[in-house]
Amino acid sequence: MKDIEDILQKLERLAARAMERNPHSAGVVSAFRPLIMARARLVDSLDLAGRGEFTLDENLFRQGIPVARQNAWFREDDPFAPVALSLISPLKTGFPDLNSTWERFTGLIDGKKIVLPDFFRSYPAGGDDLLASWAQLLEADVRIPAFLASSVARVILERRALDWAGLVQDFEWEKGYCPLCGSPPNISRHLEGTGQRWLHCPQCNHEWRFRRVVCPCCENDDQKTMSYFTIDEKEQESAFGCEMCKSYLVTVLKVSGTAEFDPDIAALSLSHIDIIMQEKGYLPMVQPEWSTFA
Amino acid sequence: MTNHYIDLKNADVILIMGSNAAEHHPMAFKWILRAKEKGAQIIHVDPRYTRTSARCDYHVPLRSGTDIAFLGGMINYIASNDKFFHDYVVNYTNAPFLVNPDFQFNDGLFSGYNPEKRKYDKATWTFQMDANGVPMKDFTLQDPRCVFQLMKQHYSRYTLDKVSSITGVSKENLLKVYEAYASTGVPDKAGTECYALGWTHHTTGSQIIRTMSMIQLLLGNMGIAGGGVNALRGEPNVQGSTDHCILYGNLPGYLKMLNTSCPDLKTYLEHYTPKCNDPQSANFYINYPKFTVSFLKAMYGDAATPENEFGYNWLPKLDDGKHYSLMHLFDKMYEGKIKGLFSYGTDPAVSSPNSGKVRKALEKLDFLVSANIFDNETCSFWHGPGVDPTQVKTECFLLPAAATMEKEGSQSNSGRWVQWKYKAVNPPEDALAIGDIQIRIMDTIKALYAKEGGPNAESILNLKWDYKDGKGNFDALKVAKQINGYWLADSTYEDKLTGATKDFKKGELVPSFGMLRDDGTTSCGNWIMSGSFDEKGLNKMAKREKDDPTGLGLYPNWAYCWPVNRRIIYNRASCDVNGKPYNPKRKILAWTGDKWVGDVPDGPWPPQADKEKGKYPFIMKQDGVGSLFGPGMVEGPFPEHYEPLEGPLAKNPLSNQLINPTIEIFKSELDTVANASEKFPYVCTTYSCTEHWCSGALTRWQAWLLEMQPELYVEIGEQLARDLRIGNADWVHVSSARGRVKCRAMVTKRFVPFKVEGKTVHQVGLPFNYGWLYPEDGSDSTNFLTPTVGDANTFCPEYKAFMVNVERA
Amino acid sequence: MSNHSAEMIKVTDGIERIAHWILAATCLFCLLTGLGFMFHSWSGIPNMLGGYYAALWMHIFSGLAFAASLIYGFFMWKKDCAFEADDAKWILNGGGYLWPTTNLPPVYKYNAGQKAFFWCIVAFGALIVLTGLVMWNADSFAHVVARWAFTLHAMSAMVIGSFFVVHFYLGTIGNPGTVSAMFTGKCSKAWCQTHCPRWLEEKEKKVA
Amino acid sequence: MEITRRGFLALSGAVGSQAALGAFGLMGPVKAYADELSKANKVKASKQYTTVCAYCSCGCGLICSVDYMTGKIFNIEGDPENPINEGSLCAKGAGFFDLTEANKHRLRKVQYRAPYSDKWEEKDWDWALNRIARLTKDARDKDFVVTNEKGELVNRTESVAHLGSSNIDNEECWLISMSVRSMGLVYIDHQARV
Amino acid sequence: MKEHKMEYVKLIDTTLCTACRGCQVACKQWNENPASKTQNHGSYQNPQDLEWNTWTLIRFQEYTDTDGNFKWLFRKDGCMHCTDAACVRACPSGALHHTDYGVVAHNREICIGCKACTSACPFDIPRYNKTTEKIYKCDLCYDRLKNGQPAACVKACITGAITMGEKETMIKKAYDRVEKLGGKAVVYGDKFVGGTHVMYILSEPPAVYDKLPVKPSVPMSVILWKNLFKPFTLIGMGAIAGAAALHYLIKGPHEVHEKKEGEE
Repeated sequence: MKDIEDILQKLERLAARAMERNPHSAGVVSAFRPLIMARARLVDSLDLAGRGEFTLDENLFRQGIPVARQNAWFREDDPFAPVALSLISPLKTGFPDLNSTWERFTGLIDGKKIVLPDFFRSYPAGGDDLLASWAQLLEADVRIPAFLASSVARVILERRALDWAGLVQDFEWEKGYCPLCGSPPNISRHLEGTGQRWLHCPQCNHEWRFRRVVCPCCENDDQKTMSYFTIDEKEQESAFGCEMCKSYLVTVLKVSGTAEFDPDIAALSLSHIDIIMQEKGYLPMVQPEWSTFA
Repeated sequence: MTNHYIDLKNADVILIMGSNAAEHHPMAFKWILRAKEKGAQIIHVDPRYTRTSARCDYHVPLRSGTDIAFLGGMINYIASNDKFFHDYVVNYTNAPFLVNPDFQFNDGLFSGYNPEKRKYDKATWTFQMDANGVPMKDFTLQDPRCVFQLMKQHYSRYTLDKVSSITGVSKENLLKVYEAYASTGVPDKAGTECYALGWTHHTTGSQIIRTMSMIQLLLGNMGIAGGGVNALRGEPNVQGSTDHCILYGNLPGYLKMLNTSCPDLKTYLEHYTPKCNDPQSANFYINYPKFTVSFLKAMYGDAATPENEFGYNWLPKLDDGKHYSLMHLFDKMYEGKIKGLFSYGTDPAVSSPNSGKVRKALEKLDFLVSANIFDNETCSFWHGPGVDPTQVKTECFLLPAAATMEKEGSQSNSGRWVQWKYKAVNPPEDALAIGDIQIRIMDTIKALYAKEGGPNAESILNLKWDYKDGKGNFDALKVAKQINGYWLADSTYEDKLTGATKDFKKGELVPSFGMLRDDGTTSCGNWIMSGSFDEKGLNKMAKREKDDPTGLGLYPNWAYCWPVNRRIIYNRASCDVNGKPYNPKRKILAWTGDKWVGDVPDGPWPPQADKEKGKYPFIMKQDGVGSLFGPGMVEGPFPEHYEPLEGPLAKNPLSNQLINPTIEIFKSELDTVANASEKFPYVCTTYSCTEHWCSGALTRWQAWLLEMQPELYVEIGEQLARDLRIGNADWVHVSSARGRVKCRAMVTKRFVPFKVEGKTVHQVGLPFNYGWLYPEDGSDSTNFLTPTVGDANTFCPEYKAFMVNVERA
Repeated sequence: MSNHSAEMIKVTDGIERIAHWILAATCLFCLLTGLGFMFHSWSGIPNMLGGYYAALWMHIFSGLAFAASLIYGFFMWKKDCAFEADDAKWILNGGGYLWPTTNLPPVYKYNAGQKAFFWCIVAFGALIVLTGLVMWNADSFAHVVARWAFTLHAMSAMVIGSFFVVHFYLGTIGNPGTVSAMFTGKCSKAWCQTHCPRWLEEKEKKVA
Repeated sequence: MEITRRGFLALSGAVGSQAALGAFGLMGPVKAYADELSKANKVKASKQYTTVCAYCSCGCGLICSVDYMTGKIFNIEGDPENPINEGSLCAKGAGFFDLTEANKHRLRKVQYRAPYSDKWEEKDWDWALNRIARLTKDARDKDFVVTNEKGELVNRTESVAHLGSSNIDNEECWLISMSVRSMGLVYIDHQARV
Repeated sequence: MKEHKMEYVKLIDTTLCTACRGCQVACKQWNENPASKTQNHGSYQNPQDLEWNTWTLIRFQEYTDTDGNFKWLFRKDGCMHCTDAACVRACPSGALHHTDYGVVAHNREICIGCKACTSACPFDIPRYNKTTEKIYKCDLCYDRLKNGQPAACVKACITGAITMGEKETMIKKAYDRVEKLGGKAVVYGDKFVGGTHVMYILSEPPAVYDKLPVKPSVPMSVILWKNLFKPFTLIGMGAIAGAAALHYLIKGPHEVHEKKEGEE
């Protein structure tokens, strides 16, 4: 694994280039940058217990059951609170207007009013009522606690996914959702030269390969009912649209395997494609990160 | 190909002979390089050092037209040094069969030769039969009349010295190749051979390939992963067009064309359905009647009834012993007997032999209908060089055709993978797919015959011709299903082996050719393609799954591979008689006691050891085993080296038969031949180059490709160029007994002179990708030089060995 | 001051002055544009002239003019600048500029310094013109020739540049009264006595 | 075990509703940019279809991207799923775009050359088809051989021949192979033999 | 902390190249360089040499090595993108300049067509176009690299002879490959001009390959020009002007003095 310094520098460079190339989304990118850097630092430093205890049932996996479904998502002793707290400062720098909410959130956690493990025990099933109650405590829109919970989940699952990835390396996975945590993809990229299609999971930052002329959402393979949208003069920015299930997926074209690429930053800087596609009546396969602060 | 492209990576030794893979099949060469990276040895045997040789372990130059001598020497080496794979040869080939004592071979001729008719009477080429009609066998292979001993004796004449003197290859090089390749004669090693037009373009082309098949049988390389004999064919759908037999001698599915000796269906089926009394031989062609009747039902639909023998007599019949190949066609056209020609997607004015005669013949046509995506030398022959349009009476039609991405349909690569293609865009302006053109032409002709009638009009009127979609256009899917075949009546199919029965309703698709019937209750356009749909209509040709359970690159769920999705033919031979794979590391098939696991097996029967239900592996052969002794060939059961029609030698070093005794000699005044003459002292061969493709009719129009190979050139060895005082890039004339071509001289170290029978023989070579139409200043077709003569079995022209003279222009 | 000493002697005729000024102007122009090409910091010059491309063409044409005027000047001044025996003595004494000296040999028309300057300008001028022509269509010359042409061109520019400054100084404020030689063509008699006594005597002997 | 497709992470909140916390205005400029792109219809819709190369017989897979509006191919690349070429292409395959109608040399019109004429004339399909049918029928019927000299029924014509092609699809090959035989042609061949 | 600049290296493994020239076509296609009207000069190599519209070219060479076996060498010729590039040094207008990724890029607008680079380049790569009066050469598909795409020739190579990646990894890969190959195979490109960003794995010693310098270096003429004469032109003139001024102040102008009667 490249050391953390290299990663952070890479993210720095990519964010700068994204902002220079898509100035209109510079605001979004710079708002999320501290959070992204913090997440990367956390994932690198986090040491989760129970690393070796994952089992993988091969033919369950072959039928399309992701690793997370075959094991416990989280453990009681996962460091939810410390992770949440260490996310607060980047959120403050990124979203200063909500400082009061972030303060209140810290207070509530310290005061044990918000007990994070309750939420993650039944993950990913509903936790809506719990979130609603947190929202009242925070006096903020329910999407804020939802966003906080998903960021914490992202950090822990990304760390855990690094171990899971080793398990599934040599198995074929033909499904459109993440082999590790089952989440639909939020962005995909086509490798230059071979044209291979790689989907990215927003929940555990894992990338997996998927077939080209097939819809990841409903696995429809009728080539006539799939369309691709590209932006003139920006031949790398595009989106895949499926007419059967009316869902879309932002796609970055012609990226070389060895080039520097970060799916999260790309997703943020291409948010205008999300809007274009949603106005065309397509639905995102998964809730874009920025929508919480739209 | 018996195997396929990706399987090349599984080989331990790859002999590239008769092919220039790196230049003409770059993707195949990628897989060959993958084998090389895993430590495989790659050998290139070719008259010329090419870009393929540059990436092989070593290159062995040999004189064009002496491949059988080279391979005969290898058989001699294998047999005399006991390098063959005993268990495989004894059980899976007809080596132990005892041959009829009257069968003789002396001085280049087998028994039964009739010099006037230039044909053999094959009565003596038979096996000694025991009481119940099964060939007698000596499994110890010691009986002097057994096939193995006869073969050993036949090739004992191919000593190292004799072979070296014929081919011009040094003895060390011969031994080096023989040792390297014979090393694969062991269970855990696989050797494969890649050939292309370098082998087929000879008067003894078919026998060259048969010699290699014998070597693969001796070494146990047939039917295993990384083995087989692999033809790297030139055209995108040449495998498909051959399977559907746009060939005078066959009906779709390689069924024999009707001829006058079979006046009715019954005699035809008797004549062509092989019989074998050995219960263990599957002799799969026993189902020949089912395939033929199903084809006739597919062709004439309901009009074909048992009463009119399913329309048997509507079809044309060939005269016995008469041939109608491309060379015969132009011969007859030159005599003015052919009035009309349909020329779809082809450029015979450049690509067929003796272009001078072909172009004269074209002028005698009343009408020429050609359909292409680019104009070429055939469609515009009437304003070619030396042709006065005002004298040419031919009415010419140039119909614009659709390119491959402008039409839906399937295409078979030479690894028998039938891949479905989708239609991306409409063809430009008035252009139509060839299917649409053929449908419209036949509709108009059918209408004319409905109105005016004519001789044997029933054949045209009864032709089933409803292959159009709602909008009146050609529907590829409908035709594909018609090819796959339908149940024409509700019927139940009973699997003889397992006893399981399955019901099918009228109108459902036939899932496999095993279920076809000869009573008219099933239709099937081409039996080998039956199974490309399952009964519910799933198009297996369009499958795109990537799983490869064996890891050997079979990809069973990618597209459809005829027959019945079997990726490697004769794969039962990869296991021993009990069904245990010879090479566990490269396991494509294994018998688990009750069924085969791995690739689709050659038939469901248990392995050979099971005396009562087991079958021999080569299920398509009459005796169920590989043929070392091959009576099916026209010029003899054992391949014998004969000199090309036009060669440098006056006498065949091996016998008094100079040329192949059974080839047809064309006698028009333009078919002159000059064998071993001072006027044309140099051996010449033709080939293509990476930058162009076949006649160049597609690639010459592309600026970036033409920039890299702009003009016709002749590659001459340095020593010959010095003797003729020809400098590099000078203009030279290359002339043969038939014509002359002007081109650039490319003086190179890559052609070396050969020592043949004590004489120094020089060889030169030219590509054949150029024609007068474009680029204007480019020279004309190389085939002005080539003779009108072809292989005795297939009439594939001999482009690869003839004699020329080279002098400064 | 008696009019005797204020009398003005004609030292250069019209053609000589024209040749000199063409030579000087083109040399200066080439020098400046050359520096503009050579140093990015000086890119102001080419940009002022309408960009590098235009400046290059101007540089070439003025180079040709420089060559023409150089050849003309060479034939014109060749005779007077031929080195004489006591030129060496002149130089050894620093020409009277560097340290006070008395035993300066009398100078005919041009002193040793001026002669040296003349011959250097001719030599390096020829070199810079030749290498300039080579550089103009560099790709039709062998690479080593083309490569060294650029280097020698720069070297000659350095030498000519340096001499240019010396000539400029000594021709103006370094030797008061000299500059008029190139403007009006006349210098004071006293100037002639100092700078070109033998030439003056000869001239007066001829007149007399 | 159906994983809920939609809104897996959208733990709450409707999709795409921009209203709520517009206070931050982060997305303001993005929305403006998106509208500007759509208005200037800078967003090009296209379709992708898989096909197979038409040069040698390796059978490499291709993906054609077709502009939805103009209906023209604007890009052809290797098909990464095809196990033979795994997305890469040789020199001729890479230049496959030059076989589309972008190449001006492609034939576009039905052309006819009258006997003894020295130029092509443009015709329409109907005229050409009728003329071809007429010529074919006359040539076939004129020298049709019902029985040969030995009196055997042969039902063939040797005056019309067919050549071509191994550069067309299987279905087209079968159609040709069958239909020319129904007309009684025997001189049938193509490049597989050459 | 050293700002870790990403440097690419394009590694050309001549032992895998089959000279199918897919890279030559892909380069022309991507850069929209027109084809030139060529003739057959008795070799497969066409066009004959790099041209303003041919930035990469496969060189064919028939070679019999010392112990007599024949080899057909293919070498993909094109700009080597040196770290210490003679052309960048020689270029007066700064059109040729170093960029990130180690690419020597060319800004065609400010190129004045002075052709200094064509003779300065030790590999003889830049080519001059008479009509446009500009020079042309491979720029390693710099615009593609910025988008994270590999160069067009890298994408087109089917045998994997041309690969591109981060500098250190590619150099290590090159040396591993040479070790595996054994024989006279050698890595070419990291030992001179500060290391080039296009490197070769050669099966024969470099001296064998035509138009491939054995020890390329920035030519002495450019060094003299740019390190000696260029600075000294200014320094020289400045110093002399200073000396003149000093001379003027100290020694004063060389006054004309009245010639007294009889004074010599």
